[in-house]
Amino acid sequence: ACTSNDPADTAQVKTDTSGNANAATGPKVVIGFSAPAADHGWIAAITNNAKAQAAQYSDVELRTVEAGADAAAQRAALATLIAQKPNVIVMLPHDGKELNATGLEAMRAGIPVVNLDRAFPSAAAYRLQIKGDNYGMGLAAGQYIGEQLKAKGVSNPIIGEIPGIDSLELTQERTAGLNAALAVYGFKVANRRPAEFTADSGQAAATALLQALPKMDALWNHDDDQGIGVLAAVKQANRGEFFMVGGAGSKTAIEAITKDDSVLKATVTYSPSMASSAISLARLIGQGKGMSDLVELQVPKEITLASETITKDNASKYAKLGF
Amino acid sequence: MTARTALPRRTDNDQVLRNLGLVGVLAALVVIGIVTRPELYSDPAWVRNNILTILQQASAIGVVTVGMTFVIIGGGIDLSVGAIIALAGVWSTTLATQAYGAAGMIFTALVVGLAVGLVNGVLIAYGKLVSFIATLAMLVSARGLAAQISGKQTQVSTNDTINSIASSRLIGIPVLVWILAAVVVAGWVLLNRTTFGRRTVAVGGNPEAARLAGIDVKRHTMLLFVLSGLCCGIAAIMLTSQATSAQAAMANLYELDAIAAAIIGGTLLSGGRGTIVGALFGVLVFSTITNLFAINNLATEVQNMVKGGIIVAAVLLQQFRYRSLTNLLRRRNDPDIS
Amino acid sequence: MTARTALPRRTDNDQVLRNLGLVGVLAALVVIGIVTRPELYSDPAWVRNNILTILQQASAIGVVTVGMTFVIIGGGIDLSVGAIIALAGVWSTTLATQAYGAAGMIFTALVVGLAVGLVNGVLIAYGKLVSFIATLAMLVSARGLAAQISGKQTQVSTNDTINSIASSRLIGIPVLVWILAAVVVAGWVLLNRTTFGRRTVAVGGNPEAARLAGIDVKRHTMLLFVLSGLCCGIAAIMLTSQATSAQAAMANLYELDAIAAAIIGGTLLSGGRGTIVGALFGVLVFSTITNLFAINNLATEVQNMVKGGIIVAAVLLQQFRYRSLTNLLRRRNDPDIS
Amino acid sequence: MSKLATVLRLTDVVKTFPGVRALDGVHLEVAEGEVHCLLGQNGAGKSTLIKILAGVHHADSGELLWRGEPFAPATPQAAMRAGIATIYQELDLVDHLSVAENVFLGHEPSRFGFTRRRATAAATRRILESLGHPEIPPGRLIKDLPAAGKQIVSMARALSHDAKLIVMDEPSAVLAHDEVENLFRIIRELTANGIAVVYISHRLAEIREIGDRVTVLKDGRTTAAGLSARTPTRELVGKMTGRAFEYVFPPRVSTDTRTEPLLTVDRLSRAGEFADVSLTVHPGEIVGIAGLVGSGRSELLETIFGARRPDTGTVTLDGHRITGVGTAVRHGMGMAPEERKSQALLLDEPVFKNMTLASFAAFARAGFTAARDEQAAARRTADDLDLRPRDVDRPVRTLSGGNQQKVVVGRWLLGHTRLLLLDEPTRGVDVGARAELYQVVHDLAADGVGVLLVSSEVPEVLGLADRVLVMREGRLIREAPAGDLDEDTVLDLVMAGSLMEGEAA
Ligand SMILES: Nc1ncnc2c1ncn2[C@@H]1O[C@H](COP(=O)(O)OP(=O)(O)OP(=O)(O)O)[C@@H](O)[C@H]1O
Ligand SMILES: Nc1ncnc2c1ncn2[C@@H]1O[C@H](COP(=O)(O)OP(=O)(O)OP(=O)(O)O)[C@@H](O)[C@H]1O
Ligand SMILES: [Mg+2]
Ligand SMILES: [Mg+2]
Repeated sequence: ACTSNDPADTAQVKTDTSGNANAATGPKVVIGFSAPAADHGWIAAITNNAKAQAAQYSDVELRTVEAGADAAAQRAALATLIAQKPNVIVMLPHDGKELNATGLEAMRAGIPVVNLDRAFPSAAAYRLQIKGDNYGMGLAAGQYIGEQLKAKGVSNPIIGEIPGIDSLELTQERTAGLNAALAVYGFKVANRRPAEFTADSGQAAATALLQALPKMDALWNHDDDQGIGVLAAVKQANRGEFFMVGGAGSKTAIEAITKDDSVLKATVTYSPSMASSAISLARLIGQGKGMSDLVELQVPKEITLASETITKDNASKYAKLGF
Repeated sequence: MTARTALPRRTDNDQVLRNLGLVGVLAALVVIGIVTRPELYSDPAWVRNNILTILQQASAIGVVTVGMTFVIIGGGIDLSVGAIIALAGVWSTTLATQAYGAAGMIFTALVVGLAVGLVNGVLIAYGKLVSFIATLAMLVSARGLAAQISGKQTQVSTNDTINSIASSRLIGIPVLVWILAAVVVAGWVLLNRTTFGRRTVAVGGNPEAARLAGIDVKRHTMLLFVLSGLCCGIAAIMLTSQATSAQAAMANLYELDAIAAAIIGGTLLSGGRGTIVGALFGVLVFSTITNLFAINNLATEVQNMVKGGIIVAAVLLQQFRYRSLTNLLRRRNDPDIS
Repeated sequence: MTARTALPRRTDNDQVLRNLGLVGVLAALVVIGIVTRPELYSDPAWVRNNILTILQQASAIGVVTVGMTFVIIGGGIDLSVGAIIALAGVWSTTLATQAYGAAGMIFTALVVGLAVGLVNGVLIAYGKLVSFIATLAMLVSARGLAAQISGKQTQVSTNDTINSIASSRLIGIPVLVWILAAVVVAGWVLLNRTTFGRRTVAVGGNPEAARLAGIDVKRHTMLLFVLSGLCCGIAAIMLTSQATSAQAAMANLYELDAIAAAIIGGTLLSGGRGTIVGALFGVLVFSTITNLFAINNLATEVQNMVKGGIIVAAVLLQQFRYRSLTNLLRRRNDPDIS
Repeated sequence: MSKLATVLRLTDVVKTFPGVRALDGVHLEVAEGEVHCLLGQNGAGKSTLIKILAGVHHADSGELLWRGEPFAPATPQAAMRAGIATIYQELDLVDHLSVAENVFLGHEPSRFGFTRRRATAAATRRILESLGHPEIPPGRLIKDLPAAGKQIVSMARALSHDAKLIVMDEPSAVLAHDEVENLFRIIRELTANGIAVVYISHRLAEIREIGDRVTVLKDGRTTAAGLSARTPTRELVGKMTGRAFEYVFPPRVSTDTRTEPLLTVDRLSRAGEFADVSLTVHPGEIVGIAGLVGSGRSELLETIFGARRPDTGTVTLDGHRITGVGTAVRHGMGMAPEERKSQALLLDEPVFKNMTLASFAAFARAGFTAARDEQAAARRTADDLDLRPRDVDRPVRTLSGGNQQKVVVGRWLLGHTRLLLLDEPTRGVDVGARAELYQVVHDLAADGVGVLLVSSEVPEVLGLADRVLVMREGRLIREAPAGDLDEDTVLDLVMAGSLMEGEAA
């Protein structure tokens, strides 16, 4: 089963490994794994989930290589990994385009590549693409904001946005999704102050935003980690006339939504659980098996996780999934 | 010849003029703000609040810049300030530390700052490492250690006292701004009115001359890095309070901001000259630019392009004012000579 | 007095010894590699390949460091190298440019590098801006412009000629390594065997003396930044080829790496002294450290902690060797004096 | 001589720096093949004048005629092209370039931009040989040369240009006696070839020996032009200072050397610099060290001061072992080092802060500095030393060379100095100020301060010191009361010395 569709039936982020033919121990699979150095909770969760999932299987050996600080470092690290000839490689690239060549190299060397989250432009560079939906995330946030404002009868709302690192493509996609969704309601973003996925930068960006918009109706903050700082800034500025939507679905955010004592009313997921799924599917690929709920004999080529909206009403369901 | 005693102290004049130049730059930024967003500036409450916000956002980096200014005047450079803040912040927000309450957290942050500064100082003064390299190495190591300690997670501060520092006010002025003011005043006194400050200028201006005048150059160099570390410890508390959390990537690139602010404020990168007030103005210029961009909702890439231009313009403007005004003043004060 | 002729040319020795120290550091890193991963090092093919990989990874930053070394020897600093690479890379991979083929892309990258270097140079030499501030402003602006041009997207290079540079070899050696070698040799000749190089040392070491000797210090300063820009243009092509793409955030923090490598290689941050060979060794030390971490699969945070320590150890080791060997040599060569 | 053509004529040249009128109507006429001396007190404007000739500064007004043509060099390059080469007062060489590269800096022999290193080295060797210094290796880095060697290189640089006029700003200041003779020989060769020389020195004896005519500057004005070099001293000094006084040493009250020595140096050695040096200085005694340039005196002084670590031997001040500069200063030792710019001054700081650099802590209360007290004390010292201008708030950078030297000496008059080490204290100091400095040293000695003095001017050592030590090749070879020695004996000792070796104390 795929975690993204039905997270409730799994223990936190591990897929169900029992009561399923695929769970039976098969031939040993060595999975090479590489993700960027984490200075962020989401990426840390990606690596942790991958490790936890691999530990579930007695027939999987996970070999993680640290990918360092940038694409060049990751290329170097993957070169050493390819030389070790694992059965499958799961990687979350710094940048899909910059690591496309490495993906091709691995595939040419006969190692199937599972690309996590950041797509390679060339289809020949991966066997499986499993990713979150950045555009869909923005869309979900926009829809929630639009619905809420419509319900409140606000006609000309002032909407703020706090993206993460603005030079990243994923940020661009999220923003595009938000704008598309808001356009449906005839709304648009009044001010946009990017942060850097860290709480202190979130605080700084939010402070600037709040200063620029003395009155606001809604705010979308792309990332729950930086959201800690955003919420702090809101409190420090003594503001509360608006509601806020988060992004990614961290534990703190889900708790805050449940408690309902801050402006944070919802968050749209971009779950690191995709790493767990990636390991499971990599194992299946390594063993030549398919996904048991699908008729096809092999694992499909692309899987995109849906972005869900967590609100006070369904928060309990997602509590376990927060990272 | 006796008329000369009446001459102003030239160097001080220069400094005042440079600072005047920066005040001019600040004024220009404000004027741009008024012109572009008149509706905001027409509300006195908003303006008052905006000034306080700018000051508040400048507070942590301002504290760091004071320490950095000392280090640069003393002939060094400290690339590790951001990393020290991250390490101090992370260390003081571990669950174990938070158990000791606000005092424990503050104590931890200050001690971590001091200790890292001490390591920097010892490596540079006694290990004879170039400060650029030693503090670059520290930057990498301290962020690594911070990541290790925090498990790469954002550590939330659950301590209300700490968290409330950033939202509290004293006589209508945010506590963070008071802290900045205190550090700036202390830094100014230390630099201009104490033997420590005098030594700093001597050590940075001509270390050999300082040594031959009996100053313990090594010890002093070490102390400068300790001072910078201490400022980082203070800034760590301030930032943690603002973000109600700390993480290994916090205070990213603060080193560049602090150095740039110090230099724009008139501190000589090669040491031996600099002013605390100038450094403060440098910080305020940056923080006002950010504010200006925010209220005008400039896109990041446009922001960046414009920011580079503003920095260059600010320095050029300042130089220009400085030169012509200096000449004016000199002429006016020296009529007896020609 | 006549006995003095026997004295060796002390500093050439100094440089050789410093470089020897760095070779020692490199050797130590290799030994650590052998000890920790004997199974890899027992395969000669792997070792050969690993050496080439290290060199290849060092190539782009190596080219940048050569330009940076000139700038620093000449008394400046260039914080904008990473941003120039990004701008040159992005500009040369726009669809419009790619339409002109490989030659068009290379031409564009070089011209962008030269042009940005020229702006830096003019601001610093004739606008009298401190190079730290001018190039910091350029860093911000050029990255902003790169983001604007690329629409913040990663631009894929569809040009096979460009893309194949990184994967081609010549006589068994990667083309990128050949480019690095060519730039290093050219840099060495330029610094040590031309009037340009000698004047660079003079301009950085004693600008007043250079001016009195009739050197056009401003023009020369400007040219140094143009040279650095040109190196960035070359590096942009190399990196684009390696990543088969370019984006506004590429070559992030290359300025720090290049400055650190130059300084570790014995270049004086205050100008007037430096060596190209040393800078190359500095780059190789960093790239070997990265390789060592990779083959040992160290966690990033541990990597960072260790890296800082290695940098410090490397410089200390180098100083130690340098001092004791220098003393030895002095004793041996100067017996006639006492 | 008078029928020789005038090559350079300056009329009414004015130059103002912010706050100072450095030149206020200067006239100067230099003829082909003559040695024209410029004389004037510290700060009179000599260096400023020659920098205008060299294209470094630009005159505010006035007329310059160079070989009959109006002349206003915009850059040093223009002046050099016109045939004017300059040896500057402050050694302006590049430390990390070789001797040859420094000599030809800016006009390197080259092919397509590539330096011709062999040709450069050969040309440099030729020039150095003509200067009588074939032993200086063209490939040696400047930083590895002693001060005197650097001066030779500066001269070589001036000679490397095909100059019609060579300006020398205090070239003899760092030269010892034999070197000065050598310099004069070169000057004579130059003038014999029709090259004009403008020569600046504070030593009247030199001017007598080498000069043809003298122009005297006072406060930026020409007070006498085209005087014969044989004009009586009294008259020259009068034109310079407006006062009349002689180059004299004040009479000495004899000191009681039977007291316990203040300073005891016991078998001090540093490899390659000096060996086995023992000496004492008593309270109130002035001990002079004579020796050739390069004999290791500066190193000895720095080692006594704790600034260099001795290989063997000890230094004791009043019973306290000196282990570093810190202890030395704490126990009342002070040193005026040889190279004021690099070793002593904070050029951008005001005079008073430079003067109190070693004593501001003593003025301070609880770590807080007392700037007013410092200024007052500095002003008193400025009076004692006749500092010009008398403004203690002015940055040291804007002071003339000689006045900067006074600031360095003044530093140690402020503290509680009990032993003063002076390394070439009168280098670049004018006649009048020199006499004042001598008086200051005597007054100090009278107050019980011990003085250890290094000077390359033998008369100064003999005239000022009570006891003289002669140093050669890093060893003390003779010690005697000053009264028992005369200039010729000392010069013999310093240079040959072989006959007297047995007498070494
Ligand atoms: N760059 C400068 N800025 C301001 N004042 C200056 C500058 N250079 C020289 N002066 C002043 O000009 C006057 C003349 O100085 P100059 O160096 O020409 O004297 P000098 O005759 O060479 O003295 P000395 O014998 O001590 O070398 C002095 O009062 C000096 O302080
Ligand atoms: N930077 C240097 N590098 C190498 N040798 C040096 C250096 N400076 C001085 N020496 C050597 O040290 C010895 C003493 O030199 P120094 O010129 O300081 O002597 P001095 O007696 O003080 O002469 P001066 O009259 O110049 O002060 C000489 O043998 C000289 O070659
Ligand atoms: Mg002079
Ligand atoms: Mg000497």
